[in-house]
Amino acid sequence: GGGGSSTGGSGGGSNPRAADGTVFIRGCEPQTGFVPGNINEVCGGTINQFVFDQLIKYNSDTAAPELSQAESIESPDNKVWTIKLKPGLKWSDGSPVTAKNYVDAWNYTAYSPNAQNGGWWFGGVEGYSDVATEDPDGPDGPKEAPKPKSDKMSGLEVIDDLTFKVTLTAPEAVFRTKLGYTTFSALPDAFFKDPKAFVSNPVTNGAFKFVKWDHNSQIVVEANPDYAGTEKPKVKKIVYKMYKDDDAAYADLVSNNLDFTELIPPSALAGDKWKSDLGDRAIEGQQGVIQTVTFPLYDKEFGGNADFRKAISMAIDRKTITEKIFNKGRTPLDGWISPLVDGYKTPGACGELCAYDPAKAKEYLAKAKAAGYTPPKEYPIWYNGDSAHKEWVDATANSINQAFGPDAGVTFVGKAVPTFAEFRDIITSHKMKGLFRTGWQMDYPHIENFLNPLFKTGAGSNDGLFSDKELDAKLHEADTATDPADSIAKYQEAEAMLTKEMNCIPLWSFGLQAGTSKWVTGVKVTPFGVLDPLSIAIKEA
Amino acid sequence: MSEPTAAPASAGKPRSLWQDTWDILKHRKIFWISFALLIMFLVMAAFPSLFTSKSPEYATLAKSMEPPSSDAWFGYDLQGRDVFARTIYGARTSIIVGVLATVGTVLLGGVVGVIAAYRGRWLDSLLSRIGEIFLGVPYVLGAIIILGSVAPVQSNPGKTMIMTVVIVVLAVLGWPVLARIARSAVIQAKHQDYVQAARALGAGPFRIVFKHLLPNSLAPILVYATITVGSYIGAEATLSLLGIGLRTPVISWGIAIADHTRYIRTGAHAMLFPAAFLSLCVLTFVMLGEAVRDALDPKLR
Amino acid sequence: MGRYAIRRLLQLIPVLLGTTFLINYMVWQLPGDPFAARCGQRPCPDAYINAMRAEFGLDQPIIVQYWHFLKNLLTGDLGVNFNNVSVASQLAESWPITVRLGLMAVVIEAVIGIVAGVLSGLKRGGFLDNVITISTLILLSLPVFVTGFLLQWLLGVQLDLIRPTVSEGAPFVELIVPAFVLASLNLAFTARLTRTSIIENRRSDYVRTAIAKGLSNRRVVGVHLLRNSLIPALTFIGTEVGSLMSGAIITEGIYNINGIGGLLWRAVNDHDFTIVVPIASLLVLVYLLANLLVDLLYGVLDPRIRYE
Amino acid sequence: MATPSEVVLEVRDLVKHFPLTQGILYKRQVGAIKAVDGVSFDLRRGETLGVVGESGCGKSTLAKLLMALERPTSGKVLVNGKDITTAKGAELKHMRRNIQMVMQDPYTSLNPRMTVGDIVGEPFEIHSEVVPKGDRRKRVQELLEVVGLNPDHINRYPHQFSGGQRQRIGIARGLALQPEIIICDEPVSALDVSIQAQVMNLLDGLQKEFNLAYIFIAHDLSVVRHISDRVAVMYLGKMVEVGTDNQIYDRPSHPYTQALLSAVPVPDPEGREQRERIILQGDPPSPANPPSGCRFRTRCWKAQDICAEQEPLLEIRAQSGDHPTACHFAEASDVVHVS
Amino acid sequence: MTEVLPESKSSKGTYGGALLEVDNLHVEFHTRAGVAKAVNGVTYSVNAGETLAVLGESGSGKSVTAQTIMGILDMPPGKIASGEIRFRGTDLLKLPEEERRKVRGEGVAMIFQDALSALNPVFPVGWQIAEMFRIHRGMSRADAKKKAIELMDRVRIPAAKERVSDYPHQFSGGMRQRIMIAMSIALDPEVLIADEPTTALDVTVQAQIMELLAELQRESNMGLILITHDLGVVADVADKIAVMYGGRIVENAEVHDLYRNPAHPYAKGLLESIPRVDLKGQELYAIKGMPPNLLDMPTGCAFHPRCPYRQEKCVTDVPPLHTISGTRGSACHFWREVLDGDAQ
Ligand SMILES: Nc1ncnc2c1ncn2[C@@H]1O[C@H](COP(=O)(O)OP(=O)(O)OP(=O)(O)O)[C@@H](O)[C@H]1O
Ligand SMILES: Nc1ncnc2c1ncn2[C@@H]1O[C@H](COP(=O)(O)OP(=O)(O)OP(=O)(O)O)[C@@H](O)[C@H]1O
Ligand SMILES: [Mg+2]
Ligand SMILES: [Mg+2]
Repeated sequence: GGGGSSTGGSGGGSNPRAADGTVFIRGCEPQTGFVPGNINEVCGGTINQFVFDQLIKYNSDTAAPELSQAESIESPDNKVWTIKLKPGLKWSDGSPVTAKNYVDAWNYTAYSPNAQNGGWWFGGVEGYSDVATEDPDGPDGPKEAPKPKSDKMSGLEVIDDLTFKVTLTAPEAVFRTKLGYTTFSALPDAFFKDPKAFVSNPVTNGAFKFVKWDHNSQIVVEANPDYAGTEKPKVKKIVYKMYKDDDAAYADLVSNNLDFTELIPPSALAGDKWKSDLGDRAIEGQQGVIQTVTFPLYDKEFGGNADFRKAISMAIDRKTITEKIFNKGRTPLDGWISPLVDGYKTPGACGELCAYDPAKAKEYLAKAKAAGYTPPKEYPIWYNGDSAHKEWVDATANSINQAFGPDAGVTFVGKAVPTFAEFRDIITSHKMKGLFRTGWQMDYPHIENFLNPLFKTGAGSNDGLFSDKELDAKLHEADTATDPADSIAKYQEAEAMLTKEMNCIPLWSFGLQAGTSKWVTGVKVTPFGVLDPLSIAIKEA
Repeated sequence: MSEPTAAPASAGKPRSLWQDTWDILKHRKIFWISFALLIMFLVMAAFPSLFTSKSPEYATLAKSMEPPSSDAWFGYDLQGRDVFARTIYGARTSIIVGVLATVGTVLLGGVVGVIAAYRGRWLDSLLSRIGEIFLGVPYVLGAIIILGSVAPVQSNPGKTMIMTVVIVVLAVLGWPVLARIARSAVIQAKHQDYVQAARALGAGPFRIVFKHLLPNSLAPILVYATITVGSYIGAEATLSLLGIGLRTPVISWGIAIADHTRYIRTGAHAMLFPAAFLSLCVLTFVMLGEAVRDALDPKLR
Repeated sequence: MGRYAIRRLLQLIPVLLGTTFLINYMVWQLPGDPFAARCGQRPCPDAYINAMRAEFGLDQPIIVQYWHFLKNLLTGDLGVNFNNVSVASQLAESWPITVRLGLMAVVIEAVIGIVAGVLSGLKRGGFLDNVITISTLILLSLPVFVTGFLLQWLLGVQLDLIRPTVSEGAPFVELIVPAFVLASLNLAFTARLTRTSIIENRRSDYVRTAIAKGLSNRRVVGVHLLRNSLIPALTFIGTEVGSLMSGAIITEGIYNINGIGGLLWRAVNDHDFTIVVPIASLLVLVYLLANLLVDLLYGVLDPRIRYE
Repeated sequence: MATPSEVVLEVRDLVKHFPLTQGILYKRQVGAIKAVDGVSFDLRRGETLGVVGESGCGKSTLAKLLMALERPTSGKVLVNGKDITTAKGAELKHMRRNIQMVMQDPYTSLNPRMTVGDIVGEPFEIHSEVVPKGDRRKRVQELLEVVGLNPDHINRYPHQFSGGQRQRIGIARGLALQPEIIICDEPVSALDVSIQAQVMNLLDGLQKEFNLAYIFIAHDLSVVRHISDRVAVMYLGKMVEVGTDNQIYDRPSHPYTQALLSAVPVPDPEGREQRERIILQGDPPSPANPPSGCRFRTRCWKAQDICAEQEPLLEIRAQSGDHPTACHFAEASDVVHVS
Repeated sequence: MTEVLPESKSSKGTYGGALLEVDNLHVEFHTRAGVAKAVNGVTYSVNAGETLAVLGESGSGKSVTAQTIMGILDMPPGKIASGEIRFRGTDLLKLPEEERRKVRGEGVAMIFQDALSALNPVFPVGWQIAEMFRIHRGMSRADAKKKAIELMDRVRIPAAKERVSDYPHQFSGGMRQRIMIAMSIALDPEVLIADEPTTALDVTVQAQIMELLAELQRESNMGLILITHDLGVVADVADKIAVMYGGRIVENAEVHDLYRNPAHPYAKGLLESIPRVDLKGQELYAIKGMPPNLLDMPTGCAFHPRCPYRQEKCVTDVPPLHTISGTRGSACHFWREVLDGDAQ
């Protein structure tokens, strides 16, 4: 390509990116830095995927798990897993990637005094309870958690340099699929020498290696020349440029100052403007994220009864909302599972309860009232005001109000909690008074990930305190089933059981709208909605 | 020695500053134009249903962002609600917030400014420094903190509560500027001989402040206050945008603007009409303030 | 004047202590646990929350926390934020940008506002006066995000005259449009205040003297009238400096400027008080200094105002 | 006329120093502007005391002290035997019914945003016991008539009146409470001769009618002579010469008085070339730092060493004849006849 | 000035006719209440080296006439309805603004009553004086400052060198007025208009200022228009007197003639109002009534409502300015009676 020196600007045929092989993609400031076991949010997760490889990875088209650093992952009973690494993998400091790196990393993450927020992922590994202790009266209480008995999980065992064995407390069909999640990364020996320094200057083993991090501004990574993967990076450098505002990023994308964003703002989605703005630079797809609203079952007044909850579900015109508010950027859901994952089926488990039917909705409402439930006059739908939920929440509330008609005796209103922090605080302290926005971004593409964390009694993200013994039993069956297909079938049965209480209303699954500048080509987006860093290439001028 | 020198003034009933101001205002075109507009806005705020029969809440999502038509003069907004109806109904909140917050600012700032100027010395320093504390706290931070602690969302505050808190926030964070203006105007007036003359007559502080100082320092306060009404209506929109100001179910111009700015490329009408009303309203207040200020100027009599 | 400046500087100390304590206190009153939300839809492990709380001293009473804050401040150590990034380094990065942006906004506000105010004051009631009044009022009533967004699309994307966002390091030219957006709100105030004082002073005796001296109209207005009419506008601008620095949240967002406003906004949203408090204190300090500067400037502009 | 010997106002050693302060945290006093520096005199019922002196010599400050608008540094002001400087609250308010003031500047001493009716009626509102509410308006109109203003103009604003008329409004306000003493601080210096004559006639007439005592401050000596029974000459915060009008004008004995009198232009062009005139050199010294000894010595053509060393007291001296004067070298001489 | 009046520079001070002539000037103010006729046909002139005193009641149009000469009248509301102002024979009112500007300061200069408000409070006095040289003469800052110091010396400001950088408020009233004078004589104007230069000052300072003006006039032979209502000052310095009433000149006279025997009842009344020692204890003579309302001028002679000589004719006919002798004139139908002193 020609060596144009101007960044940005749309003039000229020479490709300014060609000169130094650098591309600019939209990013945001990670909260916790680069330690994989401590990452639990998108900003850090995305960039971490560029620099760390896991045992497996997910195909960017089909989301199917494929081996990455692992040469094989085998288990006879889904309980004891033997994992073999590919030979010749290297850290960016030159040291080899070993089985010990994995075992040390997992132990470190799980050990509760290390306070890694991904520690619970190892809850199924034998000996987890020895390394992680709970605070008896919660973080607000005066008592402190006792010191764990050990700092090593008994279920992890290094066999040789490239092999280690994982023993679970119970069979887990999805264990293999989970291993692509960031928390299951290895950590180099360098990390243990100085964990603090690693946070902002990691030694990595992925396709790209870390260069620098200018806080709140950008993170720069460059292609790892020693990368052992089959597919090699096609660009020399990626600048992960942080934007505070989606519209700003989009404006930069349109004027070719930015090469990739996976967030097209509503302003551009409206009227399909983005397609005319971007032309063939627009990318559409799906991602494993669903939007739901959940009832606070712990609250008598707002929890309502099953008929009331079903009435609401049937009063939501998902189709019009996805068309008008999201410009078809979302797809109506008729189940609780993302269409992208193993175990998804059509028609969904929700069936007619997720179909818009004002007449039926009214009927159910009447039934609910007849059964003795009087909804409050004003019924809020809560969301966090610091990101773009207002539009759809308002539309949802309007839809329900109109379906129920003016004399339903209850009015639905969208209400914002200013910040996500506050929002989560109210949710986790179980003080929600009204429906609240919930959503699930899959950690790995499997039906299990949409059920266990959300609906099991006492599960971490069971925000509405939903509890159904039968469902728990069914899920347990599915978890421990050794045959993957059988397991999936059981999960599907479990999903169908959700229609009984309708504690959580599925709304829609996320489409993917991304765009590129005119300087790059070949861009693929993973099912997690982030750039596949290996796919991006600079156009020949 | 009794020939009249200027235009004859009847010696009938006693007149006051305010009556005379009114007499002058009566003859000014600009006053009547802005007054008519103000009345229109006030009627709109009080009886929105006179202007439109449509409901501002009723949403037909299918009509989302439809442009103006004979059916809906201002078109439909994102939620498929009638923009005209929402603009009309929005007047109430916007004007109440703008005006009450300004009134609060003027009262709070005026009282502090007058006291600081009148008493002077350490009290002046103290009040001025306190004002600086309030001005120094970043606006948005202050807003979040006050909104968050006075009307926490968990308490599920109602319409009136939210409005009250927004008004309080604007006034509490805005008064020091007015206090400064009032202070310097009063200090200027304070050194005039007529204040000394009143003291020589035995007038108490109350009388001096209300009869002598305030009427003579009103002009700059008025100018600032009328512009402030406008900037508060705008500020309300900004708070809404940040998610900490007014919110549904309240209907206001600010919310309408905040909600639809991003859609300006596909449906400018949803934002432009409320924005136009907002600008017109601001203009009305400023023109009115200007007219009153002119009329209060005794030299023009 | 020097003495006065010193006295005012000394007065800064209690004000600053008061403000920082107030901010400290209020910030901790905000609902929402800063660490509860750091694990997305999932609740964070208790161990994590406990460790973080202990690390940042959130388990101690406010007074103690404030004391620590002060102690660290005096030793020049601002610590790290909840993301474990040095607060000082973040401030060091954003602060110059914010100052540049804020100062440019002040300059734009002052220059355009004063010129507009002078013109409309001189042509009171005329066409130009009305045009200026109406246009500044429209700018005033349009919220910043509208102006910012419109200009970004119009100039940045549609006409391709500017970069839609400000690039790394925030060079001067790229900040012009954002600074204008930031200044646009206050233009109306500055213009109207200037207009009023121009109208007042235009009839004054010294202006007559200047004309009688045989000076050109331009010199009469530009030298003699202007300097006497600046004080009200200056006072206003002085009080607004603080809000220009911190109120840039939206403008910074729109133009993706890595400044204090955005830092503050994010910190507030994350309830990351380790950084909110120092930023707020810094802003207060700047505001107070700006005020002091304006007060001292009075003395320069108008020698009748003397501070001993 | 009542007995002329009845003293209504006694001033004793009145001193007013405006402090000059300095300091950062604690202000300490580094000096003082000696605006009034030891003034004593008596005023009898029905009498007019003229006070003359250069601009800035402390005339207005003296007036304000008498009105208790400023707190004196030391000294006493007895109004009918009671000290007004220490009076407070209701007592002060009550005392003010007996002593009133007409301000120097008719343009700034009337609130531009009050009607004449309000301005003249204000004393009645403050001292509500004087006139019942219903009669106030009538009373105000009577007052306007007394000072020669059209009572129909009660609803006008000050700026609608000429300077002379404004001054009358001020006088009407001063008269409202029927005080015994009126202090006139340069009531005519802003007016032109024809109006000045009207105002002076008015003051004269009122004095005769109500037996008022005036303190009449001015720097126009012919005006003072016309109206005063006694005249006091001030220089830099001190009285330098006191006497009846004839004593001062015909036999001035203090050099400053002589210079002042000689500077008065005579409205008669005949023989103007021959007129002898003492033109004082330089400006008056700063009251913050007055010269030692005699304060006038820096501009005095008679000054000798003793003037710098010893402060001349205000006393009757051999050469000065019949009235007190504060000059070591006092010498009566007829400088010029002020018409 | 050089373009318009090429001969003027060389012939400075030797101009034959009257240096400055105001001819039948009419000025009105358009206010909300109506049209105020502030100046109704004023005619006066001044020659080199001559002092013309303009006397008259407050509001009679003295200052407005002076402002019109200087071109500093507020327009609007002011409006020059008709008349000419000739400087060295050229009508200033017809000159383009740029030429007019050059006459200000160099040809005609002015001193205002209140020096504190007339001096710009925010610039040092030296700077304000030096500005004259910098703008009109194109001098450098340093040279102009030197000239300013010289001028301040000339008007006898003590320690001029140290005080050039002081601000107006740091000077006493008399010194300010002297600075004002220094500024106005900076370019050696041919005519100096002094609008009540000493009204705000006390007698001792007034004497100093009048002395100074007389001296300057002697040195540079300039024409002086002195506006005042201090009859003492007029008697001291004036050569000619113009008495104004209601926007008109009602009497023109040599100074001695006027004081000896005024020919207009207003001028007479004015002189009689002066307090006199021999009349102490008696009521002063005061002209009855009030100044005329400019919005609603009395018909005929403007002074008739207050005039002791009033007759029918005065109510109906405007008296012309009768020539009494030479330069003397009176705008009274009954000037003879006034001169004889018998009122009817
Ligand atoms: N509030 C004050 N603070 C400080 N100095 C003051 C104050 N008031 C008056 N002075 C000073 O006291 C001195 C006397 O002032 P005063 O007003 O009494 O003079 P005056 O004789 O009335 O002069 P004029 O004839 O100009 O009215 C002046 O030097 C003045 O500057
Ligand atoms: N801007 C104006 N608008 C309306 N009327 C004005 C204006 N300026 C002056 N006048 C009127 O013109 C008349 C003449 O005023 P002018 O100032 O010439 O009086 P003067 O003779 O100088 O009086 P003085 O002795 O008080 O200075 C006055 O009645 C005044 O009210
Ligand atoms: Mg005085
Ligand atoms: Mg005048």
